Amino acid sequence: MTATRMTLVAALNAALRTVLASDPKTLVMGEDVGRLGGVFRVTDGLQKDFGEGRVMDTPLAESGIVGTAIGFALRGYRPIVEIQFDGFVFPGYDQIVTQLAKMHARSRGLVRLPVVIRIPYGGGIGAVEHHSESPEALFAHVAGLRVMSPATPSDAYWMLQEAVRCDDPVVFFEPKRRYYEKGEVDEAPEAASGQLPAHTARVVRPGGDLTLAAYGPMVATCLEAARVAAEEGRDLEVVDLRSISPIDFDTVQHSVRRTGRLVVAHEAPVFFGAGAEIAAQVTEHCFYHLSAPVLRVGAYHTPYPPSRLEDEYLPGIDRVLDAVDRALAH
Amino acid sequence: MTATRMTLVAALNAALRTVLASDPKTLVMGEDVGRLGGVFRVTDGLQKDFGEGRVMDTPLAESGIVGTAIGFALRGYRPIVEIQFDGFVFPGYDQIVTQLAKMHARSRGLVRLPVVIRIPYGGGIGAVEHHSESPEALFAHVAGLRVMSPATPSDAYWMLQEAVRCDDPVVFFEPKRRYYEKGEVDEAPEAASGQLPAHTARVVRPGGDLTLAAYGPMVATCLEAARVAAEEGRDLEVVDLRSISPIDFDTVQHSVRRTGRLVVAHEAPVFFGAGAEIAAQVTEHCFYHLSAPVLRVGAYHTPYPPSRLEDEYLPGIDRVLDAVDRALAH
Amino acid sequence: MNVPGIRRSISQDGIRLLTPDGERTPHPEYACDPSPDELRSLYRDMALARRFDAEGVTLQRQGELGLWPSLLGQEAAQVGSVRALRDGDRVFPSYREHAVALGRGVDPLALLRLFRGVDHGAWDPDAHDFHLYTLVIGSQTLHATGYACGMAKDGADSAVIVYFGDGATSQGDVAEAFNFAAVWDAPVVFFCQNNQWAISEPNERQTRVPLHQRAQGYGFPGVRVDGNDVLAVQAVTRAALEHVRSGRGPFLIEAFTYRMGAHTTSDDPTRYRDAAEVESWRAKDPLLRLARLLRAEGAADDAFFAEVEAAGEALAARVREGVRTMPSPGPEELFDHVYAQQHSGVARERAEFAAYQSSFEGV
Amino acid sequence: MNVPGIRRSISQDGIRLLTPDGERTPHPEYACDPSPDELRSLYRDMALARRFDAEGVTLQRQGELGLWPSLLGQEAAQVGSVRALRDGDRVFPSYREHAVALGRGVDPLALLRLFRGVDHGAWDPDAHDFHLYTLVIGSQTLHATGYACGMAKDGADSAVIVYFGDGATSQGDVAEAFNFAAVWDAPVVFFCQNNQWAISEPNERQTRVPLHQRAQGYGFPGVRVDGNDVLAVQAVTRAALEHVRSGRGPFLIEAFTYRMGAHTTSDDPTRYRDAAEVESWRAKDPLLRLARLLRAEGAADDAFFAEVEAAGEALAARVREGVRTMPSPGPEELFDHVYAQQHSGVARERAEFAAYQSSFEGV
Ligand SMILES: Cc1ncc(C[n+]2csc(CCOP(=O)(O)OP(=O)(O)O)c2C)c(N)n1
Ligand SMILES: Cc1ncc(C[n+]2csc(CCOP(=O)(O)OP(=O)(O)O)c2C)c(N)n1
Ligand SMILES: [Mg+2]
Ligand SMILES: [Mg+2]
Repeated sequence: MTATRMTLVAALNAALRTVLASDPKTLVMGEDVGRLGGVFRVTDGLQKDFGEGRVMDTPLAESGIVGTAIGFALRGYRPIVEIQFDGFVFPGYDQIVTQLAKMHARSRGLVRLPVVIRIPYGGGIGAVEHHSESPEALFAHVAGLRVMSPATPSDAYWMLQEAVRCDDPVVFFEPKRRYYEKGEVDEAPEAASGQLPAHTARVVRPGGDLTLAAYGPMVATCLEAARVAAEEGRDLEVVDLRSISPIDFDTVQHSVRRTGRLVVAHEAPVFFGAGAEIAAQVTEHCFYHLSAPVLRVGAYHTPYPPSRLEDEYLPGIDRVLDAVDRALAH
Repeated sequence: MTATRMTLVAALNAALRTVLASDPKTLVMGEDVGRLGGVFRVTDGLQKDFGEGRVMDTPLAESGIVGTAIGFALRGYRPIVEIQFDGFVFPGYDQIVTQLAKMHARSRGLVRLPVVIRIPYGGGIGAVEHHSESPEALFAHVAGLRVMSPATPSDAYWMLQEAVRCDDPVVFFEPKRRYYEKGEVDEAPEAASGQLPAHTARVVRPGGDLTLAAYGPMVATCLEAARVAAEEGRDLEVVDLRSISPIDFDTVQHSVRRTGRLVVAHEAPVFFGAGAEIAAQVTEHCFYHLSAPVLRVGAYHTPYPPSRLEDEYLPGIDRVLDAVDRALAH
Repeated sequence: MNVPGIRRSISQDGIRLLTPDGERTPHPEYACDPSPDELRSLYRDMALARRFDAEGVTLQRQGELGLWPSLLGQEAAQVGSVRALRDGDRVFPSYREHAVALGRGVDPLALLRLFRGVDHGAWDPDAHDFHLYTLVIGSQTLHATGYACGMAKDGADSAVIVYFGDGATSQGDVAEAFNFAAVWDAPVVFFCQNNQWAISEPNERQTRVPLHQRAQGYGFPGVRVDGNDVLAVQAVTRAALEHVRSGRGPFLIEAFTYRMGAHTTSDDPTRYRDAAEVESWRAKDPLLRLARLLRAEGAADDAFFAEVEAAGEALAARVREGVRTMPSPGPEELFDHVYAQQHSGVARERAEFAAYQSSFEGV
Repeated sequence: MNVPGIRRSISQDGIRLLTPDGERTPHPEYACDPSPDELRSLYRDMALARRFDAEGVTLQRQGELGLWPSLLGQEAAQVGSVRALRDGDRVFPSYREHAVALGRGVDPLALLRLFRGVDHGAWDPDAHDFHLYTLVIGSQTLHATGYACGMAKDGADSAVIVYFGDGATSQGDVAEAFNFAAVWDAPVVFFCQNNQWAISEPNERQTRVPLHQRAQGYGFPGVRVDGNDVLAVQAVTRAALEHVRSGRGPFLIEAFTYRMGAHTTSDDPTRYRDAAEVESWRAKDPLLRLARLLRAEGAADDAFFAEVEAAGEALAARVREGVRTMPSPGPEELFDHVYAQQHSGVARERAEFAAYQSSFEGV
């Protein structure tokens, strides 16, 4: 164990460095990913070390970025695309939904498109419009895409590498308000075998009274909520889903069968969000184990508000605990 | 009552004719909507009667169509946009999601964008790729949009007019495999007051044993399933949701509190589909009334298949009845 | 504003090596002097493509296919361009490039599988250097651009050609492809088959100027060629491919041609265009033109034309038979290729589906 | 391929009426001969905009704003163009057009509300004929085009001007706007402020050719103007507006200028560009240039400049004060304007939110 403490951004950077060094077919593409190193510095120094042929600043056009990445992938490359902010993925949405997601099925498996689309997502950083959104449900509903989101530097490091090696297109949501939080990362190649596959959920805090499921930026919030609840004598289990398509229902249902209660939390709006899918599926399969309905905590059915209102808009510890209280009151 | 029997296409055409005649600010825009009258003839004859200034063939570019429609709306027009097929809305998705949906909130109510986006959707017509999809969940998740879908010629006639008069943007999903099915439409202006508002669900078949909720093309399927079930002595209530954003939960929950069981059916894939939202919300609010989990019937998490497989892919009467059986077995 | 005002100011013709009467007309910049053998072979390819295409229409009318987009009238644009390619060059088609497909050795039945609804057109792109048909207008132009950049990165001395229609030029994706290709000097030839109609919309609804002019705004050359002149198309495409191969960036060809048939078998063009217009283009028929040359130069005789016709009939019989005996996919195939690696959601639904299917067994 | 190869071949300058030294230089096509009063007023607008902009940067540094995109260096491009407009002409800005906003009478505090996070920039577009700022690059060009077509449909003798950056020209939306506007003869002036950088990407990453050339491919005129020459910008914009008003379709202006500051206050340009480049542009400062002319022609004296400076300080003080006392929105406003008409989902969540909020009362 040779773990070092690093930020989530540094972990992503290290992961990109590792794949660029080990696989000459990998490419990093996007707006400002070169000299600037990306607006969040995730690609910092990569162009300097791997050259302009591997780390490419693109014209300002998301459809063009995704579309040419598909072309590179058809030629045998493994492009890792950066979308600058969540709200700017939509000009590229058509290429993602109608081409990237479908080419493998369309060709009956003859064509593989190992493209990773990295998207810094979520709010809480005081940004202007379009810079704080959580659109993951809009990708999870689309067959052919994998959707994942790490919650910690260690998962960021390992899951990004797994995404790059995956033969399917992966939309990789990065919790931008956790970018500069630190955690232990064991970068030793031998550590790879000890990692949980990206599609597997992880029980990050065991507990018996209620299951809290979350992913990305909300995992830390839920852990904090569980800590507070523990002071009040409530023993919450926290599950980090890690993958949003597929969802590891086995792990969630295993937990819910023990606790009898589930609260799902995400930053995205509740209406048609991931919580709905989880509630529906878990209720179907754990109907007789549930002492309370599955409750959902998330944003409202409104556009992401101006930053002075984001504290009210984003689900924080209090709103998570409020749902926990309501579930336990049943 | 001066009802005439007409197809759903004819009803839509009549509705457009009515709004074009009564409001000089309405415009019809899209690919091939002029001389051709649209590939499904929904706009048949409108350019001839209202002129090329009111019924406009656009260049082949969905983002351009939606984006210029927004511009027309800013100038006080009420554009009614036709997207040729469900699978071709995605190049326009960015303008819909980041501009059309958000402008009212962005301007704190100063700017209204009464734009209707008509989309023929759904499968069952033996078409090639991209021509049979049901992407409504990708719009319902987006705050600022209204999403609706009529199931009958009469609703097509009245709901489209309501959509055009609505001051919010409306994504209007037309069940293309029901286009040529006929129903009674009372076009008399006096009949307007007797119509249910578009955002209200309608109980189209009362029953006591289980609630079947659907919208658009699946309403007829559910009615047929209910008829078959009745022969077996099962009394199903069928609710036509009509609106997918908002969803009229009051009507659904009122029904479920009586029947204790709910099956939701749609053509769209189940994963992250409307059924998830309905199951989650209804379970939360009717937890103690439910004798069985809410079950969902829909398409699989796969791209829409080649047409030779669509009978297996689309949820038909048998799959609806299978879910009904499973719900009643609880 | 002039929203609907039709403006027929767009100039016609383009580079030409063969008049509609089948007479050679030299061009200062472009030359193409195939041997009689090659000329016959060009004719043969066009004639077979036309016969195959006609069979597609017939099979649709007979209910064997769900849809067929006819290439009638565009044989020279397609055969001339595909014959300009070298081995290792890569083709990105739209959905009407049946003659290009045949030229790349794609099994005609593979095309029919798509339009019968058996699959989505799942031939092996690598086996033929011929990508899948793309139905979302214009999106393949970006794939072609990325692929071409990848080729250049690999140091390959190859090029890409991407086909799209006049209507497609209005899509943002095509503009982005032009720009990416220009900025990145991608070895890609943009081949626009301007058949003058996008379903019911004539060119004037799509553009204010001739389409080849679009390239200027992005800083690369664009030319118009007579798309019904197979020799001119071949010559211009060959030159364009050389241009892009040399590292000088992309090239746009506008092949000025005409869609003689309906948009697809679902379409009824009598609703929106005059018979006279269609008639005037019949005189410019690409096959007739080459046939005249072949006869005039004594390169082909009745026996040749009879042989080609017989080959066409044989091809038609083969595909007819092939379509009628084409197996339908099994329902479990729904789940087979959604992902390359296991996806638990698909696995669960596959199992549920199997259980549901088996519930009918013995019923 | 030449993916990363920087090519500095793009020609400079553009139409100019005033040299960097502040000397008049006549142009055969474009003239602008403002009275001394008008000249002073142009200077004043530029100076006030610059002072206001500097205050934006300061307020951000002090934590009063979340972000500020500085217009430093682009004052002439903005003031020259907005002053060419007539009443009833409509402006569609991007997000850096603070001088244009001031020129249209938008309350400077309205701009600060956006960057403070109080709202999303919710001034009344109709009151100022100045649309909302648009942050999704390029998307406003389509709104402008549709609006312009609507204007023409109404028979209005007005025009639209839409602002966007050099980076924006790569977006498909901008290409689609060019094309729709051309095909529909929309009375819209496309005003590209080419400040040579899109965050860290120089022009060479976005385009192979000077941006004004883009218009040719769509069939309408495009010119480059020296964007730091307020007289030239005004003259060219005025001519362009006349052109589009006359029904001849759109016009593209590329105002060649320079982003003197960071992209926004979040950006650190030392990571990607040379100080020497910035320095070389300091010599072309748009204010300095006009000040030299004013002095040389005796149109302004020290007192004038002192008065302008004082007005700038007063403006800065006013906005400083205004920002510090700016009320924050109440949380219930979250739900206020999602829809124009009642939406039961929002109504339910509003009620749940209210109940939740009230659960803290008395705690
Ligand atoms: C993005 C998108 N929008 C709309 C369509 C529907 N559609 C299919 S073909 C077509 C016209 C295409 O015209 P053109 O590009 O000229 O090609 P042609 O059919 O003439 O070969 C349209 C509008 C589509 N396939 N994709
Ligand atoms: C669709 C979209 N993609 C990415 C961004 C992020 N972004 C904001 S400004 C900018 C650069 C814009 O450059 P340019 O158009 O030259 O305008 P300038 O900032 O120089 O005024 C980028 C990439 C965005 N706002 N919208
Ligand atoms: Mg065409
Ligand atoms: Mg710029």
